[in-house]
Amino acid sequence: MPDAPLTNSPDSLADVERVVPGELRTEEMLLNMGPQHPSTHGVLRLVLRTDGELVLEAVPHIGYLHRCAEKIGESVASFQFIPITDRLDYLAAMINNQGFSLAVEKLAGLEVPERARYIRVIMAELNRIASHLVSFGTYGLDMGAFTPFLYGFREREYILDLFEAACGARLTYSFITPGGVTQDLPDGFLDNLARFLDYFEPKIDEYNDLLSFNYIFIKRTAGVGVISPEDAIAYGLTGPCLRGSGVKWDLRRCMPYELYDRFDFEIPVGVAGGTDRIPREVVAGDSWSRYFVRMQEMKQSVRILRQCVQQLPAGEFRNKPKGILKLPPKEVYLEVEGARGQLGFLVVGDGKAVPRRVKIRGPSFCNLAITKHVCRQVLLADIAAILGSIDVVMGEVDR
Amino acid sequence: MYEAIAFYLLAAVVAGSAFGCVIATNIVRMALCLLGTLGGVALLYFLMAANFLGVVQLIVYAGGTLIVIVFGVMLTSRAAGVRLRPKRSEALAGTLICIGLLAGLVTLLVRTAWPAAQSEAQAYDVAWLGNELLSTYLVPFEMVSVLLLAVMIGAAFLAQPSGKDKEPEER
Amino acid sequence: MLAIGLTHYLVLAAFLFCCGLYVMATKRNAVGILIGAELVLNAAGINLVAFSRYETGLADGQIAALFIIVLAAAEAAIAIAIFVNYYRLLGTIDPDAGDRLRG
Amino acid sequence: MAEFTTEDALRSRWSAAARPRAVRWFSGLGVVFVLGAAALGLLATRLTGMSYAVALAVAVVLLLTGGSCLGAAVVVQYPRAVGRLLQRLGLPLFLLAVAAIIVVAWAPVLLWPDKPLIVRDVLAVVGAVGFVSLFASFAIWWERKVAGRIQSRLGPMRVGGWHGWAQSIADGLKLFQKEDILPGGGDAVLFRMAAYVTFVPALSLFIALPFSAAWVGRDLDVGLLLIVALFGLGVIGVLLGGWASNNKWSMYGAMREACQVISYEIPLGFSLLIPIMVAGTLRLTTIGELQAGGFWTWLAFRNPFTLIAALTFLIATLASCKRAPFDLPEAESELVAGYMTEYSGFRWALFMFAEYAEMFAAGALTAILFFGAWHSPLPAAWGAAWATGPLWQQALHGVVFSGPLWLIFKGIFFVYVQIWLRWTLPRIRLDQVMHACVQFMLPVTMVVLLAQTFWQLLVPAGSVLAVALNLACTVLGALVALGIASIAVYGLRYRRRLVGTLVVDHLPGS
Amino acid sequence: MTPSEIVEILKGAFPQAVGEPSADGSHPGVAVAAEAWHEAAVFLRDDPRLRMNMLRCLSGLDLHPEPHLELVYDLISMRPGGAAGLWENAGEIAIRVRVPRDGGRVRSVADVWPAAEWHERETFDLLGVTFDQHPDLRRILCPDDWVGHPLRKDYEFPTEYEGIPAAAASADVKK
Repeated sequence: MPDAPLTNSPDSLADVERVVPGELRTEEMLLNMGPQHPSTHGVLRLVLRTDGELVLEAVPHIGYLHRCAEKIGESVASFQFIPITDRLDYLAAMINNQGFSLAVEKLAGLEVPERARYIRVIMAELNRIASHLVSFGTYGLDMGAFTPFLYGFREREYILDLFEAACGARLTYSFITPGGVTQDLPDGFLDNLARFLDYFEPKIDEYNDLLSFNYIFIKRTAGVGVISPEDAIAYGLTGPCLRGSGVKWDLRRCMPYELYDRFDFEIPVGVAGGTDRIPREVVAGDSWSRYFVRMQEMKQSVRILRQCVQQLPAGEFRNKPKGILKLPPKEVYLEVEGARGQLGFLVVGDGKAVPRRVKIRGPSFCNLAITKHVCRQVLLADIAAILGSIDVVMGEVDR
Repeated sequence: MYEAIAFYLLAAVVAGSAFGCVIATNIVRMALCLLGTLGGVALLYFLMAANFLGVVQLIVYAGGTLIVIVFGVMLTSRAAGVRLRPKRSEALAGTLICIGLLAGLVTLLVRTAWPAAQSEAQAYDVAWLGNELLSTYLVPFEMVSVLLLAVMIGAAFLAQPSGKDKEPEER
Repeated sequence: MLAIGLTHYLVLAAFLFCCGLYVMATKRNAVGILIGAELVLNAAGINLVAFSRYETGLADGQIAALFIIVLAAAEAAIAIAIFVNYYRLLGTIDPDAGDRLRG
Repeated sequence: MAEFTTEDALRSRWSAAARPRAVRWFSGLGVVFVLGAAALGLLATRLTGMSYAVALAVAVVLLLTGGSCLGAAVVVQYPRAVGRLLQRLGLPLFLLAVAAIIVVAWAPVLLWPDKPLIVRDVLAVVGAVGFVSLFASFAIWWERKVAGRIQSRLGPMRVGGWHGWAQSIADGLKLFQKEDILPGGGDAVLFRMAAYVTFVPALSLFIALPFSAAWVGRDLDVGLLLIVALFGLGVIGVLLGGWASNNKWSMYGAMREACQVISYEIPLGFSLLIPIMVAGTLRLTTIGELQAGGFWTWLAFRNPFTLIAALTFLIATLASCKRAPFDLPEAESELVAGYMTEYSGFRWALFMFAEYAEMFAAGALTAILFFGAWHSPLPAAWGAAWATGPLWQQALHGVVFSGPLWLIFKGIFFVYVQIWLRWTLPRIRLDQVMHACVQFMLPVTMVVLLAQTFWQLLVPAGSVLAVALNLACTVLGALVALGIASIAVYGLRYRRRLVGTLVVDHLPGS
Repeated sequence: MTPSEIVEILKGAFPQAVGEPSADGSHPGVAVAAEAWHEAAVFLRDDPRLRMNMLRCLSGLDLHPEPHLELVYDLISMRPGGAAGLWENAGEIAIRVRVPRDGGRVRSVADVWPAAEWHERETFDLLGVTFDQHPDLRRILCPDDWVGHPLRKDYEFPTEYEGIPAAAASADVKK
């Protein structure tokens, strides 16, 4: 470049240049990826130290979307905090609502009618599918395949239609509240849901054929960004990222909450390639495994939803607390299995309606922390592959 | 008439960009000027009915050599921003010598009465050129190919990273 | 003036040659010197083709020019490889900097 | 500064008093210009040489100016009617204009083949510019439509009425008005030049690209090499642009482009050698005429090696045109927009135009070298009588047997293949691109070259082996063509069903 | 393994540093002295009976009228061996570490659980606890030049940041 040298400043030259006697002197370059970059999925900034196309190190910088959710949680009543939870992982707002409601219910000892619990499971699983569809689409986009993105959004649109029918909102629902849900399912919802499931289930196989088993796609993602199970646990990875490493751990099974012990479903995990349609390039814990776990999870969610449709009992849809819901001076920590991992809420009450402290454990926050560890000595194009497979939502990282 | 117009246009382009090379202080701009010269010379070859040569000039020179040069500029990128202004004394001496040389050459060229043997351009055919290349000029042709092989090996040897470096090789 | 003949091309080539010579002599960048060499080679090419066009009418001039182009490409490849090594070694491509015998 | 309101915009149109005056002036000037053009044209038929060229050029300019004046008069007088008419007839008019420009540009080449070369060249340049700009606007719109179909959406639908046909014209107008941003700290001169350095070679290769044996700007004996040379020249512009942008992402894009295009020029060249060997010439028209005898004589179907060469050529052109899956230089998910990151407005449009021009040139070259050039699948000999008959028979011959329409059709088909691949495939990584070139493309093309050499030496033209393999390749090609055609027919027939079929009646009353 | 069993084992190893299990049944945990925390963390992770391999969450609480901040480390032990290859929960516990509000310091456990790195940065950023021997202790959510620790109960809202006025907002909050 004409005036500016390629490194950030002349002073930094000494730091980034390795002068090893007898070895080649390679020039390193600091590269800002984000906060406005197509494949950082929001306002994430990565500072890349590169040597040509090779990325030596990637340091994530976050906080661009910090909206003080926890501080707000200390200032408003628990019911008023529900809309704030919508905005954490905005692609799976139902599960956020559910997690916070469960925490408050546990704290306040609020009972929830069975029908409401079923409705919650329906919404959570639908939202999980919607979120994984976005993940599938944007991952295709990261790999340069534009078309899956629109297919993913097309299917998601139907789910959003269902949500709109149920609660009137398409993104920030505030539907699940402590004690139940805000309103009963509308007429015909279950029929529409069943139709959607019949339509959607074969589509997953279609998308696997289109993208998952595409030769180029496999070449791009298999064996890239491998995370060992030990690393995954040590870094606190949860959700599809953890399962992609081969750890069969899912809160819905391992520490069941809500009604998940009633349903029959599998926990897909990443396995080494070569068996049963899994391409032989695949290593457990690589980007492809993480991606494919999501594809398989959508099938399991469909399975759970079918069971919900069959079992849904009649009855009340909420147990409305009398007057203002006061939180006893106790402390509760509760995690639910969100679309991206375990979403935890630590709620401390002190006898008032306003909690004393709300701490949110965003799964994306923990998952993102591993990028520094994984994005070492990879190619520039692999950064997009790894980041996309970890699938972060910055709303949840920055809170 | 057309030939004259075309010649003067092209000569202006060639001479202008060659002069641009002389006065440019930025190495990338020099490369751009070289592109002008190379393209102009290729078109001059066309004008002299040496079509094949013109095309080879475009492919090998403009499309290959020049890109290698620009590549070299960028690989030595930190030096690219450095000003290339020559030392004053050097520049003065160079200018004087070059102007003197040019004046001498031009005088000589203009004064010499070249025997005008060919007024009309021969219709050079590619096939004819190929036949010549593989019959009359076979030995130089083969020597050039051996040279190219040597260059290929030599350049690969020079450019390869030293043995200890395990990083994937980059072009 | 309007009838283009051999002299026109030769004068142009002479100009090109002098420009190349100047660039080779004064630029403080090895790549710049390479560019100067390319100018000189081009001048030679014009001369050869012009003589073959206006004087001999044979293929010799064109073939020689062809060889010049090929040689220039080879030269550039080797030169750039050398420059890259030079730069890695010395951190500059100023030709005056390379005054040590053992790198 | 006062705010610019909608009312100001309305007032700035022709007021009631100004309108008749404007109409008078425009129509008067238009008539004068057109009459002048006619007079000059008549005069030109008696002239020869340079004066003929000048007279013709002035006449054309006068005609265009006069026509525009008359058009302006009509628009000022009847703006609403013209608007409504454009909405309805816009597309046919546009297509007619396309045809007219091409014919106007090329007709003299056909009608007066003996006129000075410079006239022919000027007209060829005009024709090339017209064709490239029209094709680029059409192709961008078409790519968006195809992408829309592939992605189960509609693509542009608004501008111009019928399926948003005028979308890229509108986009072009918008781009021309956009601010021309020069990156701070960049090399402004190089930054500006780079767009032209890319655009000019892409444009000028059309001068040597034959649309048929007669419709060619300059039928050079080295035409094929010239086109390949100009193909490779655009890289320099990209390199300079990336460097001058003072942006690391641009720089990455430029370096990637240089790596990729230079590497793929080698397999490209090797693939080119096959048709050159078969035809024994670099002259594109000769190569084209070689394939006049029906689709079984097309070069791709001559023997298995030419078929493989055709495929490697297609892949290599894909990489040269930096189309997916080789679109690394502008990979938006990695490099933002690669070397085009800092470009905006007109210069960006130039890069786009160059890209689409190269796409068409690549497609047309594929067609000329391997797939029958400007000939229909029928043997040209069947229509020999029509070729020399009256004008209507000649026109029919051009449509049914051979003519520029066929080449344009085939070129567009191969552009379609590129678009199709782009919206279907993910992107390859840089090291994989290089591996694919060095470890797959290069050996394959070399082996094919060797095999073709032995084939030509050892297998005589009419032998059983040659005929059998020719037949086999032809059948294979025909099957592939039939497959594509049946997919197209299926898609057309069920085009409504292909879009999402689930209807969720989600709101009361809907 | 129940929380009380875990507390027993921990108490056996660190009789001085480990306090009584909390009476509150909704979030079973035990207090550990700040000085002994790093050792206890290594023990919790490595002891074959416990193997608390995942740090799920680190929450900082401001016990405002009291001069303490409390750090709650939620640990879980995940082990393979359940039905159908499922991993199972082999015990979970919350460790509570108290540090003084002013100048509170505690040894970082980022070397024990790498997950702690960002959690500790967040706690440093929002509550102002300093973690010794942390690899990269910088603010993480707030800008680097932010003043104060927003999640403290006595946090004063700034009236402006980098010339952007926030006075109206802070006035509202004070009410």
